[in-house]
Amino acid sequence: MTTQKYPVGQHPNLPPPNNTVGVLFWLKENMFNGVLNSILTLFSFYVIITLLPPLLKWAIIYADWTGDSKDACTKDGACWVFIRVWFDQLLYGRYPSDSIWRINLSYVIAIVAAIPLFFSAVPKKIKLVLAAFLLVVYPIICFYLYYGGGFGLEVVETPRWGGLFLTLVIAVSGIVLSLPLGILLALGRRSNMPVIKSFCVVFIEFWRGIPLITVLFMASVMFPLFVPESLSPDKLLRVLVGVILFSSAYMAEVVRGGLQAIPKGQYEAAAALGLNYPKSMILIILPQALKMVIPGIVNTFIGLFKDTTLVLIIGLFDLLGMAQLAATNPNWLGFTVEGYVFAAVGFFVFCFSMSSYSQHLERVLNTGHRN
Amino acid sequence: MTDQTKSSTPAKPPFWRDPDKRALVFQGVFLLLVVVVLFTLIRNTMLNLEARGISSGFGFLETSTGFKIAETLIPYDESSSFFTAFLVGLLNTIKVSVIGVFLATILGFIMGVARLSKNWLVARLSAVYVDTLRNIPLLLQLFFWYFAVLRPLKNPKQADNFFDIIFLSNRGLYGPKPIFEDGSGLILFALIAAIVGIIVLRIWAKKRMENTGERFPVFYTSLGLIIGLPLLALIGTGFPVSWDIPELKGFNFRGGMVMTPEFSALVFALSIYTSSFIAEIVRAGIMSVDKGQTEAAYSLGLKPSWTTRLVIIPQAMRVIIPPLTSQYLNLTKNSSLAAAIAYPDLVSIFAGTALNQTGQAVEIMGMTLAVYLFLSLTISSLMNWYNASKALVER
Amino acid sequence: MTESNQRELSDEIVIRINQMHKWYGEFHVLKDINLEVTKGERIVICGPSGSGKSTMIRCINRLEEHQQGQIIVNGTELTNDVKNIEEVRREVGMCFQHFNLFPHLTILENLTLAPMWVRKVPKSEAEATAMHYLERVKIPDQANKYPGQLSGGQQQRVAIARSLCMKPEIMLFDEPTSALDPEMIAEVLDVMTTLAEEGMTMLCVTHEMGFAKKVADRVIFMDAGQVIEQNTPTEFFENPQNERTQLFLSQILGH
Amino acid sequence: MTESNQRELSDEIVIRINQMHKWYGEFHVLKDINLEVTKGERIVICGPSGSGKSTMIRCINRLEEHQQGQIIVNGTELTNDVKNIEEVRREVGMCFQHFNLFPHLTILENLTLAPMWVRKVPKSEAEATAMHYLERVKIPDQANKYPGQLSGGQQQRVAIARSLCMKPEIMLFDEPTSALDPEMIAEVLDVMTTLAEEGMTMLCVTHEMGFAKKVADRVIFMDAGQVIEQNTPTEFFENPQNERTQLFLSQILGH
Amino acid sequence: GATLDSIKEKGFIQCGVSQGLPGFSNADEKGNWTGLDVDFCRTTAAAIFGDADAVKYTPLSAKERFTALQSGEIDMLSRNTTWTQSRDTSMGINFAGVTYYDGQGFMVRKDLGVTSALELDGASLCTNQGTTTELNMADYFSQHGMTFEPVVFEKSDEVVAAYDAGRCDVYSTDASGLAAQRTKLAEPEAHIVLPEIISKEPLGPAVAHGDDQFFDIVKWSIFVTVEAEEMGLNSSNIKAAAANKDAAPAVKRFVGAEGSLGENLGLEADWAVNVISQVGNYGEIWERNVAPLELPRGLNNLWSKGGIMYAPPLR
Ligand SMILES: Nc1ncnc2c1ncn2[C@@H]1O[C@H](COP(=O)(O)OP(=O)(O)OP(=O)(O)O)[C@@H](O)[C@H]1O
Ligand SMILES: Nc1ncnc2c1ncn2[C@@H]1O[C@H](COP(=O)(O)OP(=O)(O)OP(=O)(O)O)[C@@H](O)[C@H]1O
Ligand SMILES: [Mg+2]
Ligand SMILES: [Mg+2]
Repeated sequence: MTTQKYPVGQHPNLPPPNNTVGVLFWLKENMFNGVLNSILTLFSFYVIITLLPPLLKWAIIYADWTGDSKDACTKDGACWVFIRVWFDQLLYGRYPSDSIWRINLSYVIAIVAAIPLFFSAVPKKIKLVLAAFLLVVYPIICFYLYYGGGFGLEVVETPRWGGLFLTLVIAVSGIVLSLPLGILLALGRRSNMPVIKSFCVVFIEFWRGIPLITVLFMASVMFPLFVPESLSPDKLLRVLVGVILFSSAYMAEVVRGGLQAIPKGQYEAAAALGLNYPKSMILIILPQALKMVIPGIVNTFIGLFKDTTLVLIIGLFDLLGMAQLAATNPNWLGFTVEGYVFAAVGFFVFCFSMSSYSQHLERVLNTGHRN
Repeated sequence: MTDQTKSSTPAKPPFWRDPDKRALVFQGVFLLLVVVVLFTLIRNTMLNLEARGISSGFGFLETSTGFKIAETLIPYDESSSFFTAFLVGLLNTIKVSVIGVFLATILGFIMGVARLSKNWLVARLSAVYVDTLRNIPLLLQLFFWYFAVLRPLKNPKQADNFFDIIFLSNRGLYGPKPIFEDGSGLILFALIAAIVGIIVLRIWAKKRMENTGERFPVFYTSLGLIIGLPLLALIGTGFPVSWDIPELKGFNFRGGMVMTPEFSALVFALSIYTSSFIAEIVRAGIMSVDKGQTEAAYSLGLKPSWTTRLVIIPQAMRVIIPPLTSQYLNLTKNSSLAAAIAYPDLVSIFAGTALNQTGQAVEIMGMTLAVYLFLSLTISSLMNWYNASKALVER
Repeated sequence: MTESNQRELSDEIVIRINQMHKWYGEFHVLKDINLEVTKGERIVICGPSGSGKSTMIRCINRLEEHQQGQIIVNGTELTNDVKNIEEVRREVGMCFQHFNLFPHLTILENLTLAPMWVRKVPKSEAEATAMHYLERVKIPDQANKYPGQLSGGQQQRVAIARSLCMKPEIMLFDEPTSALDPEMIAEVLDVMTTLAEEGMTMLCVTHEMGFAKKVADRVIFMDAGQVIEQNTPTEFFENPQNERTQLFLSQILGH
Repeated sequence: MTESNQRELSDEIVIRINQMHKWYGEFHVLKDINLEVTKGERIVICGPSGSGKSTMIRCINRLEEHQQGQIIVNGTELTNDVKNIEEVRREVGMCFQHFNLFPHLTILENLTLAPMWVRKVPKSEAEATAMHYLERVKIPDQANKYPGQLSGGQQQRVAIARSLCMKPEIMLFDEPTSALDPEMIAEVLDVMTTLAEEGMTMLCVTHEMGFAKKVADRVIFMDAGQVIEQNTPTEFFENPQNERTQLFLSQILGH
Repeated sequence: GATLDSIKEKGFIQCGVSQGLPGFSNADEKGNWTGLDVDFCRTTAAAIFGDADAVKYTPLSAKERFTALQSGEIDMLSRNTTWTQSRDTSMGINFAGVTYYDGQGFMVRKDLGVTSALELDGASLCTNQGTTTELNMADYFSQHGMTFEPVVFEKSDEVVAAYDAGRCDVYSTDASGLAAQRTKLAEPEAHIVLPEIISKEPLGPAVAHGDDQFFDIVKWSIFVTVEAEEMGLNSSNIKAAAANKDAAPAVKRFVGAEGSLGENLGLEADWAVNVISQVGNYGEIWERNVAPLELPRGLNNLWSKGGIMYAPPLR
C-alpha cells in the first residue's frame, strides 16, 4: 500500500487498485461471487450450450438455401427454400402478383410520411400536417390502392388479401380507429353524467371480459343475424369492426390512465381562462394525456398485432395462417416448423422493435419532464 | 343590504344554458338511443331467427348430446345433456386457467427476479426469455408446443418407461392414480389435522416471537406436518391405498392418471407466454421500491433476506397486483384458444361442437360470453378487494 | 407604515358578494360572506390554513359553485347559466399557487391560446399582445421556451401574463408566491406591485404581509369560513380588533 | 460564539478510519481518509456538493464498500465478512435525507420491526421502547398512523426514533434536514440537539451551521474526496486555515 | 324470395365451402376454387345468371357452417355436409339434394396391423369438430361395447397434422374425406382405409329456410346434371343439341326449346344448357374432381348403372 503523503487537499486521482478492475474482476463480481451465483452461472452456461449449437446447426449449418422445389431440400437442417418459394404469399397472401406493387407503394408512402415525425428538428407544423395526412388521407389512399376499382386499378376482393399484409391491415386500422373511440370512452368513463358513465363502464368491461375469438366468430358468421338483411358488409370489414370495438375498450383504459395523470390545476387553469369543456379537452388535456400514454398505446398495438393471428381460426389467412396453408400444400408437406419459425421471426421483429421503441419513449417521457 | 337581495337562491337560467339540465337532456337522449339500438338488434335477431325457422330457447340444454368428450372432471357420456357438456367445458376452462395462473405466477416471479440478478449471465438469459416469448403470438406458440413437441414423442408401444409406473408417449403422460379404500378416511383426517396444526403453529410462532423474540422454523415444520401426518396415518392404517397403474392394452394405456398432450401444450403455452409478461411486471414492481428502503433496512441491521421479505416484497406487491390481475384475466380468456389444439374447453365443447349439433348460436354464444364475463369480473373484484385492503395510507 | 396606498377609489362596484354560503357535502366551508369590491380596489385576503380563502376567490370565477346567496361580477350574476359563467370568466383572470401553465405549449402559445380561442383574436394580434405582456413581466426572451424550462418565479410571471392577455377587469391571485423559493418571491411580487399601481382590480390571497402593507387598499381576514375583520392595512396591522386576528398576526409576523 | 460545547471527551476510540480510499469504477471518490472518533464525540461534516461526505459516512456502516485502507467500528473491522457487517450495523444507526420510513408499516411497526427481528426483543418490550422514543421526539400520538400521513418534519423525527430504538452506539446523519421546510428544520434540529446533549456519538453531514456551532465537538471540512480541515467549531468558523474552507464558509454564511 | 332477390341484386352467389378438401373444395395458390362441392355452387350460378363464375366463396370450418347459413352470411352451403333430419328441420335449413353418397370410414397406419374397425377398442380417434362423425363414432363404439378417446379439432388441416404426428391411431371422417386428406399425409402409402363404413352420409348443398324458389333452383340445378348424364348430354355436345331442331322431345324440353321448365323456376329457358355447357354433367364433374382421388364411383353411379343417382323426371 502506498504510504506516500501528499499535501493537504492535493491528493491526486489515482487509478483503482488492480484487484478491483479488469475482466477477471468483472467475471468474479458479476458471475462468480458466492456459491449460489457460481452455480447459477454454470447452470446458465449449460442451458446455452445445450440449446444453441443444435439450433444453429438446424437453422444455418445444415440448412438448404437454394433451389425452387421440395427436391432441393436434401440436408438435415431447415429447408429455407420453402420460405423462398412461398415468400410472396407469406407477405401478401393471394394478392395478384402483378398488383403487389400497390401494397408496396402504400408501404413506401407510409414510411416516407412517417420518418419526419421521429426527428425533433422537424417543425411542429409539418409534423401536424404529416400526422393528419397519415390519419385521414392515407387510409383513403390505401383503401383505393388495396381494393382497387375505378381509375384503371383492377378490383382485388378482400378474400385474396392475406399474409403479413393482412396482419398489418387489421392491426393498423384496428389501432388507428380504436384510438378515437377509446378516447371518447375514456372521457365518458370520467364524466359525471351517470348514464354516460355507466354506459362506458359497461361497454369497456364487457369487451375486456370476453375472448377475442368469440368476438371474431360473432363478427364473421353471426353478424347478419343481428341486423336487417339489407345490411351485409364485407367479412373483413366486419372483423375489423369487431377488432376495433375490442381494442377500443383496452385503449380507453390506457387513455384513462393518461387523463388521470393530468393535474387538476390544468383543468382549472383552462376553465379560468374561459375555455369550455370541448375546447379545454382538445387544446389542453388530451394533447398532454395522449403524449403521456404513447407507450401504453404502442403496447396495445403490439397486443393487437399479435392477436391478429386469431383471424386464421375464422378463415382469414394472415401471416401465420399463410404459413400454415403453405405447410399443408401437398407439394410442400413436412415444412411446418420452417413456416412457424418464419412467422415467429416476422412477428418478433415487428413486436420487439415496437416494444423497444415504447420502452425508449417511456424513458424519455419519464426523464424529460423538464422540457 | 337585505333589501337588495331578491331571493337567497340564485335565479334560474333557461334550460339550454344550465349545465345540469343540459346534462339531463343529453343523457336522456343518449339512453333513448342506446335502448333503441339494443331493441332493434334484439328485434332483428328474433325476426331473423323466426323467418328462418331456427329453433330457439334453452330447451336443448336438457337433450342428450350424443358425442363423447375426451377429458372430463365430472361424469359425462354420450347420453348426458348439453348442460352437462357445458359444465364439462366450463370446468375444463377453469382447470387450465387455475393451473396456468399458478405456473405462470411462479415462472414469472422467478424470471422477473432473475432479470434483476446481479449475475450478468442470468440477467441476460432471462431478458432473452422475456423478450422472445412476449413478442411471439400465443397461437403460434401453442401450435409450436403442440406439434413440435408431439412429433418426437413415441407411440404408446415404444413409450418412454419410468419404473414401469410412469409412461410418456404421444398419447400423453400416464402415471399411477391412487385409489382410496376403506380406512383411507383417516388419511383425509390426518391431512385436515395437519392443516389445522399448521395454522395453530403459525399463530403460536407469531405469538412466541412477539413475546420472546425467538423465531421458530415455521416453514419446515409445516412442510414436515403436511407430508408427515398423512404418511403416518398411511402407515398406521396399513396402506389402505392401492395404485391404479397404467397398463398398455391394445392401442393405449388404460387406467392411471393422464396428462394429455393437448392439456400439457395448452398449459405450457399459456403459462410460458403469460410468465413473460408477469416477469416484466415483477421487475417493474421491485424496481419501483426506492433504493433508500433497502438502505434504511440494512442500516437497521436487517439481513438481506429479511429486507426482501419484510420491506421490499410488501411494497412491490402493491405495484404488481393491478397489472398482475389483468394478466390473470388475459390468461383465462386466452385459454379459449384451446379449440385450435383439441383441448375440450368451454369454447371448443360448447361454443364449438354443441353449437354445431344444435345450431342455436345465439343462446350458446350468449351463455359462453356470460361465463367469461363472470370469470373476469370475479377475478378482478377479488384482486381489487385485495388491493384496496393493502393500499398505502396517504395524507 | 407607509401611507402610499391611500388613494381615491372609484365607487363603481365590480364584485358584489351577498350573504353567500357554500358547503362541501355536509361541511359548511363559507358562511354568510358579504363583500363589495369597487373598481380598481386592491384587496389582500389572509387567514389561517383551511379558513376558506381559496374557496372564496374560486367562487368568484365559478371554479367552485356556491349554494346560497349571490355573487355578482361586473353586473352579471353567477348562476348555473353557462352564458353568464363564460362572460364572468372572460372578465376575471386568475393565478394559481402552482402556476398551472400548459406544459405542452411554448410560453407564447400559452399566452395566445385563450385570446385566440375565446376572444377570437387573430393570431398576429394575439402574439403582439403576448409579447407586450411578456415584456411587462420582463421575460420576452423566453417566449419560445417551454414552461418546464423556466424557473418557478419565471413560470409564475408567465402565468400572470397569460391572465393579462385576456385583458381582464379583475385579477384573482391564490397564494401566487407560496410555492416559490425566497429569491423568486421578490420577482413575482414586483410584477404584482406594478400591476396594482396601474389600477387593476385585484383580490389576492397571500401571506406576504409586506406586499399587503405596500399595495393593499383593504386587508380581509378570514377564519373558519367567515370574514372576521376587514380594514385598511395600516389599521389592520397596527390595531387588529378581533383576538383571532391578533393571534394570527402574532404567529405570522413572529415567524 | 458560545463555548457551551467544549467539554471533556473520553479517549475510547469507537471509529477508526485509516488511509481509506474508495473508487466508483475509475472515479477516485475518497482519498486517503484518516479519522478517529472517540466515544461521545459529536462531529459535523460539511463541504461542497459532490465532495464525498455522504460516501464517507455510508462507508462507516458499509452501505458502500471501500477498496483500500481500514475502517474499524467498535473494534470490528469492516471487511467482506457478513458477520462483521451485521455486527457493525447493529451498533450504528443512520438517518437519511429522505427519511426512508417504510410506508407500508405504521409508525409503531416501523419502530419495532428491527428490534424484534434483529435484537429479538419481545413485542411488548419493543413497543414500550418505541413509545419511549416517540415521546422523546414529541409525537407519541402518531404511533398508529402511516408515514404517508405525517409531515416531513414528523417523518424525520420518526426516522431518528427508529434508529434509536436499536439502541445504537453511534448515529450517522446524512443531511437530515435538507429536504424539509424551514419550520420543520427547527423541530428536527431540536431533537438532534437533545440527543447530542445526552452524549450520543454522532457523525452528522449538514449545512446547518447553527447546529454545528451549538453542539459539535469537531467540524470536518471535505473537498474533492479529502478531509481538508478539521477543528473545533469556534476555530473552524472564526479562523479557517485552508483557502477552500474560507471560500466555502463565505458562500454558505453569506447566503 | 328474399335470398334470390338479394343474389340477383348482388350479381353473384355467396357460397360456403370447406377450408380445403381436395376433390371437393380446394383453393390453389391464387385462390381459385375447384372441386365437386364448388361445381355445385357453379351450377346454381350458371342456372341463375347464365354465368358459372358468378360465385364468391366463403371458406368455413365445420363449426361455423350452419351459423353462417342461418345468419345469411352465405346464400348456400356446399361443404360436404351430411343431410340429417335434425339439421333439415330445427336448424332452419333445407337440403337441396344429394351430390355425393358417402359413409364414415376409418384410416389407420398400416404398421398397426389392424384390418377391421372392430379391432379398434381403446384407440384414439382424430376427427373434425362439429360433424356427424363425432356422433356416429360415439354410436358405433358403444354399440360394439368398445371405448375410444376422441381428439377433436376445429380445422381439418389440424386433424391431419395431429394424425400424422401420431397423436391418434385412427383418423375418422367420411370415406371421401379420408381419400382426399390422405393426399396431405407425409407418406400416403403408409396408411390404409378400413373396410367398414359405419354410417350413411348423404352429402349435398343446403340453403336457408324462407326462399322456396331459390331452394328449387339449387335442387334442380343438381338434378339436371344427373339427368344430362343419363341422357348422354355433356358440355361438348349440349350446344349442338340445343341447336338441333330435330332432337328428341326430352332433349328439347331439357334445352328449353319446348315446355316451360325454366319458366317454372323463374329462370331463362336455356338455364340447363348453361349449367351443362359451363359446368358439365354429373359424370364430368365426377371425373374432373373425384376420380383423381381414386375413389370408386360406387353408389354415386347412375341408377341405370348400378348406383343410386336418380333425377326426377324433367317435365
Ligand atoms: N374539494 C373539496 N372537498 C371537500 N372539502 C374541501 C375541498 N376543498 C377544500 N376543502 C376544505 O374546505 C376548507 C377550506 O379550504 P380552502 O382551500 O378554501 O382553505 P384556504 O383558506 O385556502 O387554506 P390554505 O391556506 O391551506 O390554502 C378546508 O377545510 C378544506 O379541507
Ligand atoms: N453510486 C455511484 N456511482 C458513481 N458515482 C457516484 C455514486 N454515488 C456518488 N457518486 C459520485 O461520488 C461523488 C461524491 O458523492 P457524495 O454523494 O458522497 O457527495 P456529497 O458530498 O454527499 O454531496 P451532496 O452534498 O450533494 O450530497 C459525486 O461526484 C457523485 O457524483
Ligand atoms: Mg388555499
Ligand atoms: Mg450527500
